[in-house]
Amino acid sequence: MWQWLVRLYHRLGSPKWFYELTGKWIIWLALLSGVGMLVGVVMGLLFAPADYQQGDSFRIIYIHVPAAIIAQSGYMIMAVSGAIFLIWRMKMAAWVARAVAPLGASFCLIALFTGAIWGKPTWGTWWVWDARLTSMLILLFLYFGVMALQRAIESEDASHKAGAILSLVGLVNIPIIKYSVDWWNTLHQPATLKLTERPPMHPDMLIPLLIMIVATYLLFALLVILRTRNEILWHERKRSWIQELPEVAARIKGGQR
Amino acid sequence: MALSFAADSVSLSARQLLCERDDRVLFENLDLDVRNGDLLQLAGPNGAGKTTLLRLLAGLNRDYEGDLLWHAEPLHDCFAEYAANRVYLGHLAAIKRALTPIENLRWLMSPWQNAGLELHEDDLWQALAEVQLGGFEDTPCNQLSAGQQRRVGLSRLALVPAPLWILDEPFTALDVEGVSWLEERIQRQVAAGGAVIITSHHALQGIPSLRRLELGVRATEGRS
Amino acid sequence: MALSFAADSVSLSARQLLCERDDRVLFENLDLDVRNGDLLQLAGPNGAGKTTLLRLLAGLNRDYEGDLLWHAEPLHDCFAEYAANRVYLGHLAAIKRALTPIENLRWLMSPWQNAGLELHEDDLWQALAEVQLGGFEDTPCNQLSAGQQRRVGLSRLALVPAPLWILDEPFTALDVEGVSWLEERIQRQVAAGGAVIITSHHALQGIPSLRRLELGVRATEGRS
Amino acid sequence: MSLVRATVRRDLLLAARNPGEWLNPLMFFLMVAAMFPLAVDPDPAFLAKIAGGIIWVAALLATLLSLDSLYKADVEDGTLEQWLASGESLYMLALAKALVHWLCSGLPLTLMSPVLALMMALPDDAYGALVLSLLIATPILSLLGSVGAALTAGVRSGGLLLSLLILPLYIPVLIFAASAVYHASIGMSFNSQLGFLGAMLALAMCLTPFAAAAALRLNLSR
Amino acid sequence: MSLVRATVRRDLLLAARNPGEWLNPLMFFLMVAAMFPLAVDPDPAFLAKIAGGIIWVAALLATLLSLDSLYKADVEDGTLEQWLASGESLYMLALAKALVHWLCSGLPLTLMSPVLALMMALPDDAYGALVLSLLIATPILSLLGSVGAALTAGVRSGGLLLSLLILPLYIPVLIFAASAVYHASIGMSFNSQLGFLGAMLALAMCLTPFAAAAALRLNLSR
Ligand code: HEM
Ligand SMILES: Nc1ncnc2c1ncn2[C@@H]1O[C@H](COP(=O)(O)OP(=O)(O)OP(=O)(O)O)[C@@H](O)[C@H]1O
Ligand SMILES: Nc1ncnc2c1ncn2[C@@H]1O[C@H](COP(=O)(O)OP(=O)(O)OP(=O)(O)O)[C@@H](O)[C@H]1O
Ligand SMILES: [Mg+2]
Ligand SMILES: [Mg+2]
Repeated sequence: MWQWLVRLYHRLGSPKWFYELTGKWIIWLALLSGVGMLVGVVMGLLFAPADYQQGDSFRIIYIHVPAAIIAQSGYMIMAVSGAIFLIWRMKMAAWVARAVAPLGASFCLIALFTGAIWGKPTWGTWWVWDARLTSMLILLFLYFGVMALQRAIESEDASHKAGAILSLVGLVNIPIIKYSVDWWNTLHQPATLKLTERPPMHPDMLIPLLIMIVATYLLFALLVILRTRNEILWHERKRSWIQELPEVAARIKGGQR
Repeated sequence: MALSFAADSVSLSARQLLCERDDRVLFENLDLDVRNGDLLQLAGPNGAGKTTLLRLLAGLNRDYEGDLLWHAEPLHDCFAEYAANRVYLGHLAAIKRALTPIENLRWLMSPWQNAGLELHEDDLWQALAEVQLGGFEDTPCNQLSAGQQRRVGLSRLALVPAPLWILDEPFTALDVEGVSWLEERIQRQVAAGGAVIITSHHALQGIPSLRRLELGVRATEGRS
Repeated sequence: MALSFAADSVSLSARQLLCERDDRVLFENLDLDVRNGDLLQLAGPNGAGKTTLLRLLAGLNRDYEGDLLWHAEPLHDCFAEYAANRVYLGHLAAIKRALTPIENLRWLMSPWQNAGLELHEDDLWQALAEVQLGGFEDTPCNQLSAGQQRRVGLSRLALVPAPLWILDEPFTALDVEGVSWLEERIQRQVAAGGAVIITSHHALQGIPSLRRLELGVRATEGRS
Repeated sequence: MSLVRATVRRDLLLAARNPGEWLNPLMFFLMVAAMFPLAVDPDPAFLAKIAGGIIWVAALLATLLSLDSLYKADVEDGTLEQWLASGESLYMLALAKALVHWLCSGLPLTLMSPVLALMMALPDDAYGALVLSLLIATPILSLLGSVGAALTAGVRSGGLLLSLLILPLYIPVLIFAASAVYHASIGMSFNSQLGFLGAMLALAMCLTPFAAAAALRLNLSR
Repeated sequence: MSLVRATVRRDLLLAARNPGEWLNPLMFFLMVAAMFPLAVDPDPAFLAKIAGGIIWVAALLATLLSLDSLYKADVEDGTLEQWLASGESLYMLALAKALVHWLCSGLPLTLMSPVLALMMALPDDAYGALVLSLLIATPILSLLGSVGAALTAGVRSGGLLLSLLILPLYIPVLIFAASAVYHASIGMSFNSQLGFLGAMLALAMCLTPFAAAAALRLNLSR
C-alpha cells in the first residue's frame, strides 16, 4: 500500500506522465461536460416548472449555483496544491495552483454576476450586503490577491511559493471571515431579503441543478488540465520528450518553432 | 561607424571650481580643461570627491562655486547644446528590469534619434552583440547577471555620436573581456578626436594619451 | 588579534552539484573541496554563475541538486554550526544609511558576540580605523561615498573569528589602498589556517596558495 | 522619436507587461469602498446617504497609493538622471508622466465607478454626476499627486509621507466632487461644482508640472 | 547580545532617528478620519453614528500603509541576507519585527484615538471600547500585515499590492472591532467581541510568524 502511494506520488510529480495521461482524458472530459451541460440546460430551461414566486427568472440558478460552488472549492484546490508544493517541492502542484487561480476567480465573478442579474427581478436591487454575497466578494478579493502576488514577483520559483503561502494564510482565514461576516450580518441586517433559507426544491428543479453542478465540475477540471498542460509545455520545452511529441514535432518541422 | 569628430567640437573648462559637502571642502581652486583627443582620469582615494566632480562636469548638479564653461559659455546657459554633445554614464544604468535589453537600448537612444541620428533596428542588435549580449536581446533584464545588466547600458557607447564621454566607474562588474572591450572603445573614441572623462580605480593601461587628475588628499585628513 | 585556526576546522565539500536557472544549466557535476589554508577564487565571464554558486556555498539558497557537505554532514542539517564558522559578505553590505558606521558595525557583530566573542568598543573603533574610516565613525552612512560605505561592511573582517570567509566581489568600489588592505587581510586569514572563497574579476596578485575555479563557458553559448 | 514620446511609450509598455500597475488601484478602490458597509451599517437606505462621499474617498485613496511608484523607480534606476542629462524639458516629462498615471489609475477608476455605485445603492440620479466628477477630477489628482511623488521619490518609505503631503491638497477636490454627487442625488443642479473642478484642472495642468520638474531636479542634485 | 535583541534595538534607534516612521502613520490616521466629515455630512448626530466605524477604517488604513517599509529596507540593503546567513531563527525575527512595528504604529494610534473620537463626536460610552479594541486588535493587524510585508518585500511598488493581499484578511478584525464600538455606543455589552479579538490575537501570534519566516526565506533564494 505504502509502496503504491509512493509510486503514485512520483508519477503525479512527473510532468511527462501527467501530460500523457491527461492527453487521453481531455476528449472524455469535454464530451461529458458538454453533454451534461446540454442535458442540464435543456431540462432546466424547458422542462423544469417555473417557480411559483419568481417565475422563470429562477432558471439562472443553473449557472449561478454551480459557479458559486466551484469558486469555493477552487480556492481549496489552489491552497492544497500550494501546500503540496511548499512541503514536497513538487513542481506539478505549483503549476496546478497557478492554473486554478484565474479560473476560480472567473467562476467567482460569474457567480457574482449571475447573482446580481437574479437579484434585480427578485429583490429589486442588484446588490445587498448580505452575508453570503459579502463573503463571496471577499473570496474574489482573496483570489485577486493571490494572482496579483504571483504576477508581481519576478522569480518564477519564488512567485509560486509566495502564492502558496498567501493562499494557505487565506485558507486558514476563510472560516474566520465567513463566521465573522455571518455574525455581522445577523447583527446588523434586518431579515428583509434572504437567500439562505432554501425552500425544499421540487425534484424537477433539483435534478437538472445536480446535473449542471457535476457538468460544471467536469468543465472546471478540463480547464485546469488544459492550463496545466500549457504550463508543462512551456517549462519542459527543452526536454526531449516534449520535442518528440507528435504535435510539437510537426510544428518544429513546419518551422513555426 | 567610422568615427571622427571636428577638431574643435570639445571644449569644457572649469575655473576656480570649489565644492563643499557638509562643510568639508572636497576641492577648491580647481582648474581643468578638456579638449578634443583628451582622456582624463579622475583618481583619488574613496571619498575624495571623484563622483561629485564628475556630476558637476556632466551638468547634473549646480551645487558648486566657480565657473564651468562649454566653449567659453557658462555650461548651464547652453545646456541643451552641451547635452547633445556629451554622453553621461553613471553608477546607475537606467535599465528597466521588466524590459528586454533591446527595449531598454531603444529608450536610451531616443534623445539621439530625436537630435537627428539615423538608427536602424540592426544597429541596436549589433551593439548588443558587441557587448556579448547576443542571444539575450529578448530576455527580460531581471534575468541577467550583474555584469550583463551593466553591459546593456554600455552598449550605448557603440552607437552614440557624442564627442565627449563622461563615465563613472564604468568597469564595475565587468569581466576581463568586457574590460578590454571598453578600453578599446575608449581608445577609439580618443583616437577619433573625441574626449573622455572617467573615474576609475582601474589602471587603464595601454591608452597613451592618458592624463590623471589626482583628487584631494585622503578625505580623512580633512575632518574637523 | 593573533589569528590561528584549528587544522581541521574547515571542511566544505560540494558533490555533483547541479544548478539551473530558468532552464539553463549554469554548472553540473561540480565537485569542490575547501579545507584549511585554501584560497579559492571563482572566476569566469559575466553571467557564468559565480554569484549563484557562492550563494549556494554560503547556504543562502537551496535551489540546487547534488550535495553540499560541511564536515561530511549535509550543510542544511548542521546549518547553525556552519553559520558560526563562516562569514558571508555579498553585494549588499547590510548597512543602514541613517546610522553611523559604529552603530552599523555593532549590529553586524552581534551574532558573533552572542556566540561568545568578547568585544570591546575599542575593538570596533580600531576596526573602522583600519579601513580608513577613522574620523567618520559618527557620520551617518548616507554621507559617505560609495567606497566608504563598502569599507564599513569590510571592517567586520578585522573582527570576526570565523575560519571560513565567503566574499562576493569584495574589491568593488575600493581604491588602491583599500584593495591592498583587503588583499593583505585575505592573505593573513589563509596564513592563519583559515579559508577564503571569493569571486572577483580582480587579479589577486601576490597570494601564493591561490586556486582558481573557472566557471562555465560563456553564458551566451548556452542559449537556445 | 523624442524622449518624451519614447518615455510615454516605454511606461505604457511597462504597464502592459505588468498589469498590476493598473489593476491594483482598481481592486484597492473596490476593497476600500467595501469596508464601509462592514464597518458602519449595510442598510441600503443609510448607504445611499454616504455612497457618494465614500466612493470619492476610496477613489482618492486608491490614486494616492498608486502614486508612490510614479517616479520612485525612475530615480532609483537612473532613468531620471538620463532625462536631466539629455537636456530635454522636465516640464514635458512631468506632464507626460502624469498623463500615463491617469491612464493607469484615474481612467480605470472612472470606468469602474458605476459598479461600485450600484453596490453602495447610490441614487440613480447621481450616476452622471459621479462619473463626470471623476472624469474631470481624477486628472487633478494625478497632476497634484505627481508633485508629491516627485518630492518623495528619493525617500525610502515614501508611500506614507507622500500621502501626508498630498492629502491636504486633495481636500478641495474632495469637497467639490462629493458635493456635486450629493446635489445630484437630491435632484439639484451640480454645474457649479463641475465648473470649479474644471477650473482647478486647467490650473493644475499649467502649474503642477513646473513644481514637479523642480522637485525632480532636487532628487538629482545629491 | 543576540541578533534578535540587537535588531530590535537597531530598529528602535532607526525609528528614533527618523521620527517619521511613527509620526507619519499617526498623521495619516488623523487626516483620513478628517476626510469623512468633509465628504459626507458634518452633522454631529450623523457623525456619532458612523464615528466608530470610520475611526477603525482609518486605523486600519494607517497600519496598512506603514507596513510597506517593514521588511523592504532590510531586503534591499542585505540585512535579511545577514540574518539568514547567521543561522538564527527567522521565526523570532518575524515576531520581533512585528513587535517593533506595533510599537511604532499600533500603539501611537491607540493613544491618539480619543482625540479623534472627540472630533468625530463619538458617544462618551464608547471611548473605552474604542481604546480597548484598538489595544487588542492593532497587534493582530501588525502580525497579519507582517506576512504581507514579507511576501512583498522584494517587489518594487509593493505598497498597493500589500494592501490588496492584506485587506481581505483584516475584515474579521474590522467587523468585530467596529461592532464592539458600536455596541458600546448604544450602551450594550461588548465583551464577546473583545473575546473574539483576543482569541484572534492569540492565534495570530502563534501562526503568522511561521508564514512570515517562510516568506522572508523566499526573498533570499533568488
Ligand atoms: C451577487 C449576488 C449573489 C451572490 C454573490 C450569491 C452567492 C451565492 C453563493 C455563494 C451560493 C452558495 C452555493 C453553495 O455553496 O451552495 C449561492 C447559492 C444560491 N443562491 Fe446566490 N448569490 C447571489 C444572488 C442570488 C439571488 C439574487 C438569488 C435569488 C433570489 C440567489 C439564490 C441562490 C440560491 C437559491 C442558491 C442555492 C441555495 C443553496 O444551495 O444553498 N442568489 N449564491
Ligand atoms: N549626500 C551627501 N551629503 C554629504 N556629504 C556627502 C554626500 N555624498 C557624498 N558626500 C561626501 O563627499 C565626499 C566625496 O564623495 P564622492 O562620492 O564624490 O567620492 P568618490 O571620490 O566618488 O569616492 P568613491 O571612490 O568611494 O566612489 C565623501 O567623503 C562624502 O563624505
Ligand atoms: N533571478 C534570475 N532568474 C533567472 N536567471 C537568473 C537570475 N539571476 C541570474 N540568472 C542567470 O544566471 C546566470 C548567472 O548569474 P550570476 O549572477 O551567478 O552570474 P555571475 O557569474 O555572478 O556574473 P557577474 O560577473 O556578472 O556578476 C546569468 O546568466 C543569469 O542570466
Ligand atoms: Mg564614486
Ligand atoms: Mg556576480
